[in-house]
Amino acid sequence: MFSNLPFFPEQASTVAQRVDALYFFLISVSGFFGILIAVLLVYFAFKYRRRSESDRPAAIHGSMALELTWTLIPFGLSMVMFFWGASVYVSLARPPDNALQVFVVGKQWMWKIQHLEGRREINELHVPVGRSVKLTMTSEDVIHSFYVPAFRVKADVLPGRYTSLWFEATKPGTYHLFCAEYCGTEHSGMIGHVVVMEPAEYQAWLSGGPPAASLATAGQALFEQLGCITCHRGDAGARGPLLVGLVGKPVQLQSGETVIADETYLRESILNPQAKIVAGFQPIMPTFKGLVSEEGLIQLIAYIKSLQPADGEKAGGLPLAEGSH
Amino acid sequence: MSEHVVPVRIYFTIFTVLLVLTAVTVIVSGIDLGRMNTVVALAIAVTKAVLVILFFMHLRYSTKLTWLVVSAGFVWLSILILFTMTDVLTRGLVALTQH
Amino acid sequence: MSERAAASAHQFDDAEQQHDASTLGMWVFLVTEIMFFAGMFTVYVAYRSLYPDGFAHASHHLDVLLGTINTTVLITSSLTMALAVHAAQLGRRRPLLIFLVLTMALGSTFLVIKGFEYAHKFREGLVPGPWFSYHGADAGAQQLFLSIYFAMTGVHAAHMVIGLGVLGTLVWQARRGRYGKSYYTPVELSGLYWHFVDIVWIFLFPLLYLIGRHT
Amino acid sequence: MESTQPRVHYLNADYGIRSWLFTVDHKRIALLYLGSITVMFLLGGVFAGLIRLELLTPAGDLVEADTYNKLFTMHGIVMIFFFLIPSIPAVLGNFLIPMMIGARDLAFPRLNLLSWYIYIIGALFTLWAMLIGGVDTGWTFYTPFSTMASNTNVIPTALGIFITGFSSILTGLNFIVTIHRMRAPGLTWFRLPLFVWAHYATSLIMILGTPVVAITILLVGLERAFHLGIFDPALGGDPLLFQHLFWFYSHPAVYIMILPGMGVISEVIACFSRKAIFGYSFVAISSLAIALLGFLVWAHHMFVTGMSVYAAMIFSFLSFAVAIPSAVKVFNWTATLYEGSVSFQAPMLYALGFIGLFTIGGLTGLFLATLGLDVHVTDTYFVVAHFHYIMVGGAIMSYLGGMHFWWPKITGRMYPEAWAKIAAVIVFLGFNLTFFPQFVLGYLGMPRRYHVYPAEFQVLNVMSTAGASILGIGYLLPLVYFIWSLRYGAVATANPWHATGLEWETPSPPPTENFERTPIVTQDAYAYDTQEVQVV
Repeated sequence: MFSNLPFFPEQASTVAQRVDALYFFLISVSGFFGILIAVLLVYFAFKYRRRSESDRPAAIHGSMALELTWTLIPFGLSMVMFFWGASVYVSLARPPDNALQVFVVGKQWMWKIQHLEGRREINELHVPVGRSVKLTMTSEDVIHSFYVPAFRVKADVLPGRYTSLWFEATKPGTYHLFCAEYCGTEHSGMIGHVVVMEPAEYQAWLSGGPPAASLATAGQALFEQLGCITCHRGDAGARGPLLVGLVGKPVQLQSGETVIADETYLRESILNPQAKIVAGFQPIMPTFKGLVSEEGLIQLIAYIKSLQPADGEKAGGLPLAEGSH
Repeated sequence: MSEHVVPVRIYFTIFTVLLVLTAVTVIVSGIDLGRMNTVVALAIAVTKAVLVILFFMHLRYSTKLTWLVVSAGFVWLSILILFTMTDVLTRGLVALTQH
Repeated sequence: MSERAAASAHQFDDAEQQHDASTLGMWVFLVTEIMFFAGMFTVYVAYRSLYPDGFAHASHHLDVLLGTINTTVLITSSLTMALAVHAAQLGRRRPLLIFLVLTMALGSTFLVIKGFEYAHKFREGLVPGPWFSYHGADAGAQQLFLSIYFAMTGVHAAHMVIGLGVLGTLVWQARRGRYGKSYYTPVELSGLYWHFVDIVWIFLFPLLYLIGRHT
Repeated sequence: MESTQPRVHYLNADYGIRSWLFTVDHKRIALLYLGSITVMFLLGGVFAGLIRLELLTPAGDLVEADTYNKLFTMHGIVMIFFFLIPSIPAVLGNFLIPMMIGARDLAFPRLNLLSWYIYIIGALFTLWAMLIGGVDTGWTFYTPFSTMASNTNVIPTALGIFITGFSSILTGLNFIVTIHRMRAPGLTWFRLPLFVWAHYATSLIMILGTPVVAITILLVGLERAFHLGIFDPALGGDPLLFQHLFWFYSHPAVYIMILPGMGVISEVIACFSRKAIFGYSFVAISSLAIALLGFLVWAHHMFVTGMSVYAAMIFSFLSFAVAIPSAVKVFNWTATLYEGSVSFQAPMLYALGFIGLFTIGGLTGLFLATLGLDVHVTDTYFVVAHFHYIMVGGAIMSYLGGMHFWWPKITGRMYPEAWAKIAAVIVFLGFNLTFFPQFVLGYLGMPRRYHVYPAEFQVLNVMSTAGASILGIGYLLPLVYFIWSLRYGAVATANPWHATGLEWETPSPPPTENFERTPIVTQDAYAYDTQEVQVV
């Protein structure tokens, strides 16, 4: 009936239902207080309307009991909102371990997307239904924001850093993808679609398109082409740390600190190698800033992630301590 | 005007202390104390600043309201720095709790 | 208005109310100055925590000797400023003039030395921007450090220049006999401003020159 | 006024343009501000009108994308920095604070005049930037867009805002010193009108927050002009750091806009219900609480920026805390009506409208403070609707209410009551039609700052544009009849509303020195119950 006048966005991800429940709770609470205030205002205003110019009603200076009531009850309700909202936020910040990885690079004014298997697309993102998908995103220029209203997810995409976002689509279909952070002239043209497909269809789609090397393969080619291999060899005399099995492990630094080797760490180590020197190595690695594109970086990282130790082979990084899982 | 006149002797004493503290902070900065270098340098700077405020700027002899105004300045300075640092220092921590 | 030296302006009841109001106004102004510098201190703290090594290396580009001399110069100028206020409180015109001029001389010395430091950075190509000549691996962090160095010391120097202008006006007015035992509020308030600028430097010196020097 | 000789007051004490441009009378300076911010309001309104017209259709067919981006940027800059922030403080606050506390002027009259000149210089810089091509960064100047990508006039605009900031700082400083040092004998802190309390809290934010945005904007300018790379991500600079510094001021700036409005509403509600404000001390202290807590919540503008999850939780928690003092005010105003003697003159209509709209604005703020929900609605029209409910529904409603309330005092003339009531109703209806649909649009997912948008959002946008045209008429009406009343309005008595407060004890318009002799205060504010009844 109101096809042109929607009141409510489609719910197409697991988190959408949780966000909407929270939304309805806030609408109920606000509706209650908003209507309460409006009714009281109108009722008082008419009941106590001025009958004579000489009216001088007795002063009521206040009531501690009332002040406490309307301080504590709203505070209590707002704490419910806080904890509920925070719990949704925390789950948005923690992608499931088995999430499908997709890489996104934003630039003025398009979204460039790379799948691990090598398929690339622009302003479109194809994902399977019922499987959690984690996007690792960065920008080539200014700040953008990846926003899919039907999934109720949004995350800014920053230059010089990786941010991430995850969702699990629940309904096949095509949904709006918006850039939500103002990014210049064609900001409102930096839009596209997220296409949610049945798993089988998705597999067919993945293998379709022009033949392309997987991200890791492309990364390996870069790894050799840039000469990374000469130092990161993995034998005893290597000048650079071993990269096999490194990702996700803690790394002991020269400064005594320990960091987790995540995507951001790998990115920084390629572009700004002196920032974090691994214990036991010399700060001799040159910077690759300007030599690798954002997409190239993603390929390198995908390659490094793909390096898993075979049985018995030694791995980079520190062994994960028991209980840190 | 009923302003407090501070004896000149006090000004010279404070001046001498300030110079000594400057010398100390320069000398200490050449010695490796690890993280303590920053702490010492800041502690000396704060001491010097407090001396200037209390004596050169006569805060010691001023009204409570002036004290309140000065402390508001430093409280808001720390609000800006500390609350910004809650973000800067903990940004990567989600990764740690992921496993 | 306040041209009538000791008399109070029309909106005040008496000279004491006027003096109290002016003093409070100056302190409130200094609080806004703290917040003005606060933004840059925040930037400094954030980047120092993100790039401790790059910052430590970059601080070696600064000349600790010149920094120390400048600190001493500025502290001495604070002393002479305090003595100027003291002379004004006692209504001694000649010492007031001498100490004001001394303060100005010391302030100018500070700026001249700072100028030499800046010139040196320009010659070495250590000014952030396309001409930045240091290309080591932590060039980014070092450039951030030097950006902050120029922003902070530049804004500080601008405050010094304003302070010199204020002191110049004081000297001119003092020569005309504007200040006496019963009216010296401008001298006192300018003193507060001058000491404030000194305090900013007291923090800038260790933060920029000293921390990380031992590495 | 039996004598044939017209009474001498601040408006006719002196004539000629010089008597205005060199005045140190707080009342005349207030009128200088009134003139300048009205011009800026009309300018900002024209930009708003063009934005709404463009959004009538989903295609970008009225103006180019670049023009549209400049329009919303300049609408924001003009309305926030050059209208809303000075509006109530610089006009009504300037005019009324000395009178409400029984003083002859502000503590620093020449500084007050200087503030106006600084404002004008800043405004001229910004207008110049607009004339030579405008600026397209959004009023938020987010880096690295503003420092590296935008090729519009960022530097002159930034300079204009930097300069105007000092006008705000000096006004705040002047108010603080005045309220501390110039109160009439017997006027203790807890006898002050709530308008003065609200302005005291506002001034605290002005002096503590404004310098931070000044230096931040300056750093952006330096980065563009000299390639100083403080926020440059290529050097490892952190774009979020800019956002922290920016919102440290710009969130509290919302309270600079709304707190003075709350002060106005307290005066109006008390007067037109002839009651002391219920819970006076709670309303007074809540202003200070808002000023303090308002500084601890800024990063709720940044929940999706990739900031730390832990910091986000701290800021979310504190954002809920700052909602409480606002709620306390609303409840106390409502309770003030209870057993009062309520009349519905135009200022009261604005005040009642304010409470309604501010309540909606405040409650929808909770949606944005709620972490999981903010992720969906931030940077959409939901936010646009929310802050217009606070800034237009709150700040401008109270500004208009206050202008009507004190118009007789300022000009010595009454405005036409019937027209004023009509205008108040039109503004209320037009406002709701403009901005309520935007909440729905936002939850549907329409991002803000979109020049072109998907067709399914059109109906709601048409409603919004229709509302905006009604709202525009509502705003033009007062402009017309206020000017009309200067000549044809009924002559106002000293106290046409039978209000309490020192400003009503002196003739309308007041003499230059405000009072013939310094008043001595012996009772609390809003002593309507013991007021001498003088039925005319």
